[in-house]
Amino acid sequence: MKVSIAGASGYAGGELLRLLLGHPDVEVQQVTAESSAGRFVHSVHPNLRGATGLKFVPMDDLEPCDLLFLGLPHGMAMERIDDVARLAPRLIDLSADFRLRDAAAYPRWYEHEHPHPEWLAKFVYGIPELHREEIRATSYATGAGCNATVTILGLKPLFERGLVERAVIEVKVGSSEGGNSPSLASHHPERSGSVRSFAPTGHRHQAEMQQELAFHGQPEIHFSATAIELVRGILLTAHCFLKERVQERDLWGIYREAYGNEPFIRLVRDRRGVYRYPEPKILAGSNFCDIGFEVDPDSNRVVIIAAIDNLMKGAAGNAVQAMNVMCGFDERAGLGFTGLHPI
Amino acid sequence: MKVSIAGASGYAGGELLRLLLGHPDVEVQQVTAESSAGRFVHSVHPNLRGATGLKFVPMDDLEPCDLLFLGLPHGMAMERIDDVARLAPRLIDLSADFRLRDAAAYPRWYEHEHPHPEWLAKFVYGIPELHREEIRATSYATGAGCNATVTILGLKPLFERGLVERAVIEVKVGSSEGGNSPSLASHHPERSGSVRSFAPTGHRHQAEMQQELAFHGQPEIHFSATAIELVRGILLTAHCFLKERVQERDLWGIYREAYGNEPFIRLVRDRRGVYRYPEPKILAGSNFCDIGFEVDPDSNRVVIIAAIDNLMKGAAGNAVQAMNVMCGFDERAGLGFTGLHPI
Amino acid sequence: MAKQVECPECGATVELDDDVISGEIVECPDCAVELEVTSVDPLEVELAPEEDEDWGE
Repeated sequence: MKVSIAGASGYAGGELLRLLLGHPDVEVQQVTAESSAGRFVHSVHPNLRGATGLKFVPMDDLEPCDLLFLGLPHGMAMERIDDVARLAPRLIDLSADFRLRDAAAYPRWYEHEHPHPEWLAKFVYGIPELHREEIRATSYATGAGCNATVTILGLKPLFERGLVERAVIEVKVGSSEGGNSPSLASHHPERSGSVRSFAPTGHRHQAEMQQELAFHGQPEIHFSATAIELVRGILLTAHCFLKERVQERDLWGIYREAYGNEPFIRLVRDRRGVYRYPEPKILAGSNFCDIGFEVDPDSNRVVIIAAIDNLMKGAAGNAVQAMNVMCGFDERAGLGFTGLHPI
Repeated sequence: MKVSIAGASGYAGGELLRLLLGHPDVEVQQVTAESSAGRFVHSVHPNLRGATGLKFVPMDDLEPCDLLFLGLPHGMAMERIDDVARLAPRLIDLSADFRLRDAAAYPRWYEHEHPHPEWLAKFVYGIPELHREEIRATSYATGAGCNATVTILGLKPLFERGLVERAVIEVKVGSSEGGNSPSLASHHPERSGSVRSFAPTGHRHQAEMQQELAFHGQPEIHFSATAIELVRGILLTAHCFLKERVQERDLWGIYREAYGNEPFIRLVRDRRGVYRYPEPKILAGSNFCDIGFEVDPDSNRVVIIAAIDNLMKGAAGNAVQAMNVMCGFDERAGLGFTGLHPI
Repeated sequence: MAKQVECPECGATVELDDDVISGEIVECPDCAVELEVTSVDPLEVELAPEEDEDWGE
């Protein structure tokens, strides 16, 4: 199967290219980037030196292919969806342009109207653990926000069973979430070793969380994000206040039932050893979402802890997983890397 | 004034020695350490090379002095308080041995009975911003837990005014909190770059928070701690659900009124620039506690953000500040360092 | 006495030069918001339009 990537010079685009080059069932036809058009891909993605002779081409040189990944800056796919859709029968979009079912949410969270709301219904929210059957049946899937992915996966089993009164959620995130365009804030002497409360309230990924956790009406979730000394990785710490107290055994049962057969979700709650709860650093480059939990003996609080690599399960890895489901490949194809330790 | 430190080979003890060597009103007489007895202090505290010729002496060689700092392992000061108290008219203890007013709390949080509960009432909880007058009047002050310090200082103005229904609190902490004894968990290849949920619930510092924030009955606080890639520093992110909604101007008023004249508390809530909220890394070595806040427009949540250096305002710096108050020195004496940037 | 006005954002007292003119932009010492002097007599300020810096992740 021939695939191309529109917008492959970003971190997520580069990660996607790395995965696709190693995927048994696909061949990468073209990768586009405007500013680096004509250059070898390894000029931007040094880890791919020798892996391919591909060069970036401008968007306008894109030829038809079997499946087109969209890694364009926010707002661009929205604008050009009709011409882009003529290039391939199947599209997987990594941007936020088609994530929200409700067009009215875009002005609120992304500050502009959605130019093609009719397309919103065609795109399936492309996290297989949430919508596997719908992805199998669709030709259009959208990736999710990385913070939203780890939050939704971590909390879905509890919200689905209507157990949660409210959740107070914090994610600790790495610098690669901000993309590869530099600013004073991302300048190494300022960013190194910082613990930066960049979104104490009101992060735009909340819109997806509200959408995907609304099993029993609007979920009451309070969200915060703090950037720490990390390049890849997100750690979710979600304080869930349950309607009734549970024991840890109950949580094991709930999460096994929800995710026991999932290829990319691991339950991590060890009583001994150094890695007792999910740890993002050992997931770097892998497609895993590790989930753990602890019951607060003194209250109705349960702390859900989850970790992903924001560029993998939070972006490129999930896109490949969605492709595998959509095209009938083995869901694990191209996603076998288990992460490194020590790292 | 002659001071000595019993237990000066730990990180907090070393930091205390650094401050006392630079303090205009005191002279360091002796510093004790059992394992390093007879060695120069800079063998353990390399930053003090050339600052002093002092060598560690065993505890038994301690001679009387005007004020004795106790930096002993938990449980030791408790045991030997009567002999230790004969060495100096004034004591400042950095350990947890005399922090809790209620002796019954010790079995619960520190797993053993308190051998000398009668001393608990003599020790004042030695954070000047909380108990300045009592410290001025006492001869015995105890330092606070570092996580408790940043939490209590960050939240006191709200709890004092009875504004808070409940608070969900997380601290991101550095590795120096764990002290200088190595383990597999603190072994660099395992600890570097980790985001470790080492205490999702039930951290022992909660006992002090309950004690010091109980202005209107038992405060409802839920606490979690996550260790991140950092050596010194704590960032508090406290989600406070208020009984009634407030505006940011109100918070400014409340915190100015509470801390406007404090020499070591700075309010940090900038609308522009890179450092808009408290940032622990720029506080390393300084005695500041920076506090900021953000009002969640969508709920009754207010996020309080605060930062300290766990070895300074969270331990040694606060001990020197308490000494200054207790002995009538300028409260800022020996604590003028403003921290570094960039770092 | 230097001219003073209250910051509309955080309530801090903002000191202004004696020769401050209408339209001048001053920064609040406490919350760093930019204030535009909209009138000199009586002295009034308003929040200046905030341009959105690229800041967080």
